[in-house]
Amino acid sequence: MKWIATVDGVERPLDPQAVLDGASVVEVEPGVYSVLTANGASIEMRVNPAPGMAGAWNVGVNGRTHAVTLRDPRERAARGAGAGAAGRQNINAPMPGKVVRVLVQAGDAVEAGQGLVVVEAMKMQNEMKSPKAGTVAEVRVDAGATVAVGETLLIIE
Amino acid sequence: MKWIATVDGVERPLDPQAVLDGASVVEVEPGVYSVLTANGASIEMRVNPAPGMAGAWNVGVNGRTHAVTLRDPRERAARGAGAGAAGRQNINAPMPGKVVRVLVQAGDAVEAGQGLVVVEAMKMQNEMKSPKAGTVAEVRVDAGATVAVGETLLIIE
Amino acid sequence: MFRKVLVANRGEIAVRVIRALRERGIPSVAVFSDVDRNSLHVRMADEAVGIGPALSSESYLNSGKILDAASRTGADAIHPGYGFLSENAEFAQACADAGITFIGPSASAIRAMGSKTAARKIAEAAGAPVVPGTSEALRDAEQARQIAATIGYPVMLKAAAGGGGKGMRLVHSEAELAGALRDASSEAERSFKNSEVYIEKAILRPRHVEIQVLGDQHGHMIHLGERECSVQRRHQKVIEECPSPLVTSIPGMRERMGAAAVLVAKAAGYYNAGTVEFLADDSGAFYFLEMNTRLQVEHPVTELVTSMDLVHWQLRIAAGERLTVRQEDVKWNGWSMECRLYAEDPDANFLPSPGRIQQLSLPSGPGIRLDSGVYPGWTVPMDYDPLLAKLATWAETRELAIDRMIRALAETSIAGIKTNIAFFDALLRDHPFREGALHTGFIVEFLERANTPGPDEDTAELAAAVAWLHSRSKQPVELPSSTQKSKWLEQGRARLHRS
Amino acid sequence: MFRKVLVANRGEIAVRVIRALRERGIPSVAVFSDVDRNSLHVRMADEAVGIGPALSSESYLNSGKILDAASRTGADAIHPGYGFLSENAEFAQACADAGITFIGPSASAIRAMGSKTAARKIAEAAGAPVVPGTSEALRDAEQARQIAATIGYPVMLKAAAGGGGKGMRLVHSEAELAGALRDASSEAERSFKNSEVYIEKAILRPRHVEIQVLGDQHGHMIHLGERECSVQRRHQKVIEECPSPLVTSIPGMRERMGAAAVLVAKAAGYYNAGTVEFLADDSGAFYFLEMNTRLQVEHPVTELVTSMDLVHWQLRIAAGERLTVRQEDVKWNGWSMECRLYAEDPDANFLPSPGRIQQLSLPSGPGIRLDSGVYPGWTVPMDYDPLLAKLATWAETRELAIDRMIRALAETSIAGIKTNIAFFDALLRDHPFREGALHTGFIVEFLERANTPGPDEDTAELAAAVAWLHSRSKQPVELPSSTQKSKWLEQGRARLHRS
Repeated sequence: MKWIATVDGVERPLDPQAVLDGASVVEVEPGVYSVLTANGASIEMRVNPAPGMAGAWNVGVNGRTHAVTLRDPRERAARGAGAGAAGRQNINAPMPGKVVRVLVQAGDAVEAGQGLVVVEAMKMQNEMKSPKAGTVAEVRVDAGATVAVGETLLIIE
Repeated sequence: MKWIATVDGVERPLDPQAVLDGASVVEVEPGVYSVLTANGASIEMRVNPAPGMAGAWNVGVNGRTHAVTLRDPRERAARGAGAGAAGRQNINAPMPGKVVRVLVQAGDAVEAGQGLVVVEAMKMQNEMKSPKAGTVAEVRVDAGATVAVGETLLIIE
Repeated sequence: MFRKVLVANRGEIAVRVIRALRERGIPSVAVFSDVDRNSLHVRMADEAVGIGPALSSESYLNSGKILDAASRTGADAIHPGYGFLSENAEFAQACADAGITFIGPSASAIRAMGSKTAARKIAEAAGAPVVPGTSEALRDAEQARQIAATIGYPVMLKAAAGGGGKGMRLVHSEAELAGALRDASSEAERSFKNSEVYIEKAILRPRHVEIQVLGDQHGHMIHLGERECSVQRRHQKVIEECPSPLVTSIPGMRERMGAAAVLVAKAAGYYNAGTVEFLADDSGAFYFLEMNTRLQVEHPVTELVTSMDLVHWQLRIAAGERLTVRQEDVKWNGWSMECRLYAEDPDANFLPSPGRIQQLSLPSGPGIRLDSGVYPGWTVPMDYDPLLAKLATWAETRELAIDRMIRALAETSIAGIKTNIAFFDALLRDHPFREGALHTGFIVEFLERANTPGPDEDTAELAAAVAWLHSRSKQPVELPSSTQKSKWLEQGRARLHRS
Repeated sequence: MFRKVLVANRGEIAVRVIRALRERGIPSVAVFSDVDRNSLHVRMADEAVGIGPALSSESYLNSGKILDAASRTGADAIHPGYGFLSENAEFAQACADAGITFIGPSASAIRAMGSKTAARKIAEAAGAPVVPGTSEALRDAEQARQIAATIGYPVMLKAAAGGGGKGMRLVHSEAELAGALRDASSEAERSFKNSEVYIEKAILRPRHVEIQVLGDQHGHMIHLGERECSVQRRHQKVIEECPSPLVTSIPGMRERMGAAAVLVAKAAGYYNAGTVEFLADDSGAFYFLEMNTRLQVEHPVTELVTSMDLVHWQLRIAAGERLTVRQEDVKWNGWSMECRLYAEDPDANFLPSPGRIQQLSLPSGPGIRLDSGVYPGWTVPMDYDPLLAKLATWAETRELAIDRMIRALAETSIAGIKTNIAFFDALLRDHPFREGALHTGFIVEFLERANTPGPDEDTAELAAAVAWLHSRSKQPVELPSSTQKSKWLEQGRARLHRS
């Protein structure tokens, strides 16, 4: 069967069975695959689910990690880039951490580049800035909250 | 509840909940327990099932391994030391390996200490000797067979 | 020697100290915050005491709780590791008052070197070269402007109580000065509860070279040569090496720097292990920067090259033993390099990446030293710094130490969180790095010139196919529609059934 | 240097060589038998070629298949490791004939040293001391009786083609002689397809001390000092160290042994790495035993003390480079000790224990070198020797190297199979061992005096309770009848739910 694979952002059609034909693939440790290709190369691949994304995998090869997504071409092609409503933009946590300061309130007008919220993890503070001028539509977190990576902190419109 | 525990051959009554009371026990890796005892000692215990024996565990502590069995005292106490029929004695494989030579046939008379069968693993041959004078009642393996640890090779009576 | 030693730290350095204690037959006591119950240092210690919430100020930085844990467990000495209470003079004094040996320098030596401005005065008085600038905290922006005009731009603003790059600002022109001073000062206040900032001439493209010193309580002090730690990101060291490519290229430089470092440390009445940091330029000129009055994160590279064990010596010196090594006995053999493996995402501006380690493979073999604080299945907490492990290599030459590191990194895999392993792999292959053309802005320039190409066609295809196979195997078995039975599928499936 | 190197071995030594190749940027080719598809050396190599069934004679010992794999993959050199084809002169010659570099000595040097009797003659001619006895294979029991009467009992019978203790018998009196000769001869025939046996005076309580030599193809040869390998079981080394406690206690002994070893090796036209084995007694007298014409299992202890990488040198020498190290450049620094971790059961007469490794924890930190061929989840096959990994420590002194080893062993856990880890722990605490009072019968005597006490009350009780907890957690949850909720149970269960 054909799939659409994206590897480090580059999309390609993929017939995994054809690619693996003639190869020997063994899961030697959980998620760790020893691959002997048809031409004799020994390659170790470490597959882990990408946090919080179904159908997305991080594949480690020779010390480097490649982001892989797999999509059945029969599925609807586009999943919608934003949250639907044009102009609304989610500000998501770039890392797991704790919200140390919320710098704006719902209804505030903000400029592009203005600080919105500060998230801290591992002694490092990261100030989320507004990607555009607009209005704060919604603030979803309070100072002191613990957030997961990708969690929406607030919405600008 | 009370149990009967055997540790390295020494039997003792055991109330595991009483022993663990006040301690903190966390399975930090599969089968690996970090124990903080009530008096503050940090002890790591590695529990693995003893191959081929239900209710028997190997527990590694500080680089040493202790053989532990647990028995509910309400169970029948003795499991019978032999295979039932008095005088019959099973000769079991002491290690996993391959049978390289069978030195006797069913019906042969054997002396105590006489070689019966040679098992090889890891380039080491181990000759199983008869524990007593008697007759070979049964030979269960042929040369070339692969045997598991504890598997009965032949029976002397 | 000691009856029992409490290790007032966590992570890899706590593990490092516990190992040394075990090797000397001394029982160890770990302390842990609520989120560290399952940490490796707790597993490895002989005893462990919970000391409260994740927040450092209520646990690892709380000297009362630490001292209480020591007295409850009967520990007669405390090793502070680095960070946390290691450079806290009050804590060292409180230990002394409680009759507990602080494994480090005296409280007065920590105090003398604790303020960068005071340390600068001591260094100047001892005759060590210092960067032109103030030894005193700046009163205000006007004073800063006057001094900057005298020493000339660019200038560097630095927190007097600082460390780790917090409260530092590089200022290129007068226009930026007032704002930078305000930022540095408030960052210093937040980080160190001390807003004092001083000013120095900025050395452009400086190299960070530091001297390890070691002295006993009987007045004998030696240096163990230099480490070069120029490869930094946001003023945090990332790669360290011993010896320094710069110092080895300039005759006599090690001896001059070593002598200066010993002078400064002696002037402060220092004993135990310490590090005197210098800025250096490519001509071999060097300037006293500050002294770290504790064991350094990067001490392994010095240990590998000098064959001396600094933590063992810390224990012996703290117990009052004489340092039996003379300066002329110290030999530097080969080359060592250390990479700090961090839980961070190099592809997203090095943001922290705490979380559960799903799979872990660690390197070994010849010339490898690993100081790790993690294990498979452990959840790296978000509450502390992102250092997971230090990977050091030793080899006869710098080139081989680098190639050995590349080999070791390829054996290393930490899945479930992001790490900087691939970043190191790229950096170690960088031509200027291999040439030893280092400076503290190295990484910024490297990131500009580095272009990590995507995977080649075959690798990309194979990675996707294996990800597909993996996704199949983790679901209720769903056979591919192909009627052909290929070898890989059988083997893969056989294996999965077995495990 | 080479285009590509095939490693004709498996297990930890194949991994060791692959690592060195990677460090030098040379692609590696692994070979594997059917039961080794999942082995670590296959995972780590750049390419891998299947060479047939588990039986060594049809795979790792089959020179035709190995050479075929080399030519198919375009390898221009073969590293044989130790064991298997490493001391097979015909294989070395076949490599040469095929235009492939054999990374080791010449076929003629292997041949010269391959027969113990021939080697003995070379050693005698070169002026090295040899044990009184024959250099020729014994014709019959009558000849053996005559010679034994001349040199005096006890005598040792040895297979001419032997190694690893196979075909050896110690004979205390004439009455035992004929039977022992028959046994030794048939064992030699089985093991080496050569029944020849010779006779020597037995040195009582001898120490096994060997000299590492290294020579290039241009006539330059040096020695890297000694290793003491007296701690043996069934003539297999178990613990090795560098330097030797004996040799360090006798002035000039290293120099005398080293000179003798170089003489012998040169007389055989030797180059590359090799080891000249001696028996020694406590007076410092030593006798040539045999030469191993390959890399030795225990080479890491020499590497750790001399800072030289023997495998890198093997590659460079095989490629025709000059050995640039002079004898006077060789320095011995500190002390190193190695434990061979075997899959065997010390509590059941050291029977082999192949099987699946269910859980694996390996040691790291300062002064630790681990050369391992295993990983968690791997099934150790029953077909090859039981060596899992070599654990070496380095420290400034022998005492600290031992204590560090004890520390490292405590960090090591290999679950699912039996290993000799606990045996080492007990041996390293043995007083005569710590005194360095070693001889080749050391382990037999140690096992007689060793009494490993059972666990103390508290440990036994706790171990049983934790086993109980584990047994509960692995079954469909079955709550204990107690109404009391204790802390450990909650935590244990919480953890189990999470993972």
